[in-house]
Amino acid sequence: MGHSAAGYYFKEAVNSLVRNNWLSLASVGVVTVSLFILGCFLLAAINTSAFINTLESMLEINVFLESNLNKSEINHLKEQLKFLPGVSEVEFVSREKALENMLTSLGNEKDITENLDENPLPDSFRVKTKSVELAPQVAANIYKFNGVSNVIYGQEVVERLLIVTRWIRITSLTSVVVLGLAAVFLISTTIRVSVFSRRKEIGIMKFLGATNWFVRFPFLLEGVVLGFSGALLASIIVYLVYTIIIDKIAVTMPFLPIVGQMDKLAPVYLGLLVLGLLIGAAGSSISVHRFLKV
Amino acid sequence: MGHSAAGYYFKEAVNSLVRNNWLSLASVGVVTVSLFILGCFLLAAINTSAFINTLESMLEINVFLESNLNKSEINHLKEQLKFLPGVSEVEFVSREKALENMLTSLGNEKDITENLDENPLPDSFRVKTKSVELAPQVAANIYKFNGVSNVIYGQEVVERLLIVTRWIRITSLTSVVVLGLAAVFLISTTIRVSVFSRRKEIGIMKFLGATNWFVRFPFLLEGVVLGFSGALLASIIVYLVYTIIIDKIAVTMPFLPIVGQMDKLAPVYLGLLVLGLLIGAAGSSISVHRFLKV
Amino acid sequence: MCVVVRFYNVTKIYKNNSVALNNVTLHIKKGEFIFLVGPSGAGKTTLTRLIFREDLPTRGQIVFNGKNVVRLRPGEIPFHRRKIGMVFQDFRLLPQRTIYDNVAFALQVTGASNHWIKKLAPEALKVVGLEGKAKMYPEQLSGGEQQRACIARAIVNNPLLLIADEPTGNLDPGTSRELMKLFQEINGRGTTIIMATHAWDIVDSMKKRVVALSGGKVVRDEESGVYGHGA
Amino acid sequence: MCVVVRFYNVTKIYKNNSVALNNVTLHIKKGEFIFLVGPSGAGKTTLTRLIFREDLPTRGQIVFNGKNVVRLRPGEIPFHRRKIGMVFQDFRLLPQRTIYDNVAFALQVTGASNHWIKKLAPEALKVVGLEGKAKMYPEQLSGGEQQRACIARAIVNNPLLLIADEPTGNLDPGTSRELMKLFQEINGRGTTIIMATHAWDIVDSMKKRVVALSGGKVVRDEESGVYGHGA
Ligand SMILES: Nc1ncnc2c1ncn2[C@@H]1O[C@H](COP(=O)(O)OP(=O)(O)OP(=O)(O)O)[C@@H](O)[C@H]1O
Ligand SMILES: Nc1ncnc2c1ncn2[C@@H]1O[C@H](COP(=O)(O)OP(=O)(O)OP(=O)(O)O)[C@@H](O)[C@H]1O
Ligand SMILES: [Mg+2]
Ligand SMILES: [Mg+2]
Repeated sequence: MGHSAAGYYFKEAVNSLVRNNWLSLASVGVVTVSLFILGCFLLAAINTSAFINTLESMLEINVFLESNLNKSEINHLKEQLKFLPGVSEVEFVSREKALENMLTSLGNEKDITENLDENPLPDSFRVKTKSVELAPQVAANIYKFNGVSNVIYGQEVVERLLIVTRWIRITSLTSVVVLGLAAVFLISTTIRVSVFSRRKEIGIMKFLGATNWFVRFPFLLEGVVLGFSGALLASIIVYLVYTIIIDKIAVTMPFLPIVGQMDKLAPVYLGLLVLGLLIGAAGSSISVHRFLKV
Repeated sequence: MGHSAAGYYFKEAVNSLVRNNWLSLASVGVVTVSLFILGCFLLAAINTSAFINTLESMLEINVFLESNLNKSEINHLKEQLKFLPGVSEVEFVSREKALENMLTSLGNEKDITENLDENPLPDSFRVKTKSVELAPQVAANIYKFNGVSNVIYGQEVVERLLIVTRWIRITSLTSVVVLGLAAVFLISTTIRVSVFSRRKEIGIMKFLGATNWFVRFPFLLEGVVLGFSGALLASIIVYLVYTIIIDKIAVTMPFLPIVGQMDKLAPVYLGLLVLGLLIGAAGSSISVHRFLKV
Repeated sequence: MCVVVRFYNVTKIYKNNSVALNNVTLHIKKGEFIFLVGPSGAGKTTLTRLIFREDLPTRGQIVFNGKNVVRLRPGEIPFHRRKIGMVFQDFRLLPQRTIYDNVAFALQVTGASNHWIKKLAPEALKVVGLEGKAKMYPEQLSGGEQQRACIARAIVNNPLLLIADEPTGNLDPGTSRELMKLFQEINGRGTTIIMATHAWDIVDSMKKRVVALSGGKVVRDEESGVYGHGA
Repeated sequence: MCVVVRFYNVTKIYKNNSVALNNVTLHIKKGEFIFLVGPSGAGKTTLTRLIFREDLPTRGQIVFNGKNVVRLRPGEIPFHRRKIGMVFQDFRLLPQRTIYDNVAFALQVTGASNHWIKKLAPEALKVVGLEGKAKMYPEQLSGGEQQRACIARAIVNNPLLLIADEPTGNLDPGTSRELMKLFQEINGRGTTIIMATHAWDIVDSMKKRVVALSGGKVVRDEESGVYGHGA
């Protein structure tokens, strides 16, 4: 395409945006709204995933030891546990410490130890696994070790947690996909309707001897501009809303794990921009296609 | 309006839907997609709310008693607790039962009682409050009673839970409102663009001496039909998806509280239908308005 | 009441400052048949648009059938227009309706009964010779056929005033002659007719009142006049 | 190559079974000036639409400038159309562009340079007397002015064949006469011209080849013919 043609395409696209300002605004609005919702959902999904990871990482296996072990036997056991596949962390909890913890949890203001002649609790290890799915297998392996009297890992809780988190993951992934498709549908429909309302114009161009590409290109550019503007707006709004929310959460719920690093969020914003641009381009050039056959 | 006019309006609306089948389909599609997302979100919000209620109802205050109380003193205390404002449930847990529970939680396969000469645990009450917000006040009140050695209600957990649930409620309400507005915007934009593409037709009608109402009414009916069809489709899809999901959840996660009663869900479906109908009617008749001034 | 249309010092200046009508004063009596002639861009269509209240004059007053057109309230405009049958230069047929429906629609908007519509619409189509094309859509008609459909629509509800803008522009001489016979017949029944035209042969042969516009001014107004070839 | 357009037994039947052209065979030589006459609905516009490849014939072959129009690949159609200047009966101006842009657009699609466009477009507008209205939009023009804009667009890129469908339908006799002078001039420079018209006075005075259609058939084809009032 020559210099004059490139200039023509660009001028056409801009003129058309200005001429059809109402339609253009409507299209940009639809892109913005659709991608804003999609963006919010993506961020929610990312944070849910992070939250689930934290939840899962908090899960631990309690390994109670027989009462007749000596220090070196205990240390040996600790080494064994550490090298067990799937284990990420091993912490020793002495029976004294265990009693202290229990008393704390019962309220340490009055001294229950008064009634206590002897510490009834055993020594134990707290073992964390690399992922929550590994807990049952790891627990079973640990149970076979000598010196281990009992292994508790809240089987029921883990199972429930596994099911719930899998559901949450599936649901949020499905939602993102459904919302993504909805955004594509909404945006391309608006652009198609807007092209539809200019079908006569396209016909006249063809009668003047314009090639399909000559007709299509300004529409394509226009779609790109519309899609990109909408996506940019959506990204900015999502960014602002998210910043406000994580600031608030950091104050009121410091215990929640919020994804704030830009390297994890950049793909979201980039994705929105690329999606808007692609749908805009594809939506308009495909729509034009219908009316080119004259 | 006479018989002939009513017939005309209806025939016009139907004819126009058929004539502009592509636009009609697009509009119905947009209504369906928008309201489907809104519907899913409403149901999610309702279930989240139910889940939070369940979570909160699980929270209890542990009231530990001094070891020197006799039966009648304990019963008296129980009565006192029951009549305390905000308390919904009081359960007595004897020290023997408490020990049993503890041993169970430590794993009852090996007998720790072997090492245990005396039960170190006190008698206690488990108190539930009518709402989680009342827990701190109730706990403080109980602490003043005679015979109470300690009161524990997981202050930190309650506070966090309160903050988190308030956030979840705010977020889901905001989301529903934002999605509702987005649906209104998307639907009315599509209908406006579709009316826009028929602005010439409206002009010609006015030139033939049609009153504004005569022009507007078929468009209004058309909008109602479009909005209602889309909303109906959305409701049906939401209903089917929801039924499938709660069936699955009932199997895999029977512990989750799922809202399945029709009396709580009917307002959602009804709301979607009314919303679709209203936006359709308003969207099209407002859009027509712009082009009536000829 | 003898005068149907009065123009008092009417001036129309469009937004871009082009003066389409310049201080036009004109009286049209009931039952008259008037040819509006003048070169392209003289203001003929503008004059008809002002009577029809498609647009408002920049200055001056227009009275139609005893009512001031300039001061019509929005709600009165439709009823004003129903008294005028209009043949538009650019036809303005509804593209998504058949020819029959286009003609019937002009009756529907007035609230005519279905019975009445089923009687009058086919009659009007027959008068312009389109009875065979009733079920076709405007884009399926030739230029002349569209023009005739537009004429059928304008006469179907027996208007007080018939305004025809270039009604023979797409018609062959034979059809034109028949159309003029039809117009004379309608005129004979008391309908006032204003016809903007470039067909000098028709104007010359009919010997009716001729109002000649040029540059937005009335330059000639004669009873049984001629087109005037110099113009 | 002497013949620009050939029709071999061309029949066009529209979807609703109306026969617009019935077994038409016709040869048009380079440099000819042909009047296409016949009553409304005779098939004149249809014939031009087939040459322009706006539609395909139901049967028969059409050859333009040595190429079979019926067998053009989709990609060849634009280049075919660029060789033909078309004055449409319904104008088909782009409503959202000024008159100047409408004319310039016909050059832009051919990839003409800006320099060339700035030279040719104003010239074409001047030829039809619209230099003063270049910046106006189609809806701001009178019917005759729109028609002239359409003519300017058709002649601006100096086509091999100029097809004008009813080009004087909205023009006053004076402007018509000037337009015909212009057409003769263009014809004199070697451009073949096909003009569908109802203007019997023009046809009769020009003494060019006349092809008369009726009911889709060629009923008369004479060198220096007349309109033929009986038709
Ligand atoms: N909407 C408009 N905006 C601006 N100028 C206009 C508009 N409509 C008409 N004009 C201008 O007003 C003048 C008169 O136009 P009008 O259509 O009344 O002419 P006319 O006598 O009907 O001509 P024709 O015989 O060509 O139809 C013309 O110069 C035209 O360019
Ligand atoms: N798209 C179409 N679909 C169906 N029928 C059509 C279509 N276009 C034209 N016709 C019919 O074909 C016949 C010829 O039409 P055409 O437009 O060629 O006539 P014409 O000679 O140009 O008439 P005019 O002088 O009125 O413009 C007419 O009877 C018309 O109704
Ligand atoms: Mg005019
Ligand atoms: Mg024709």
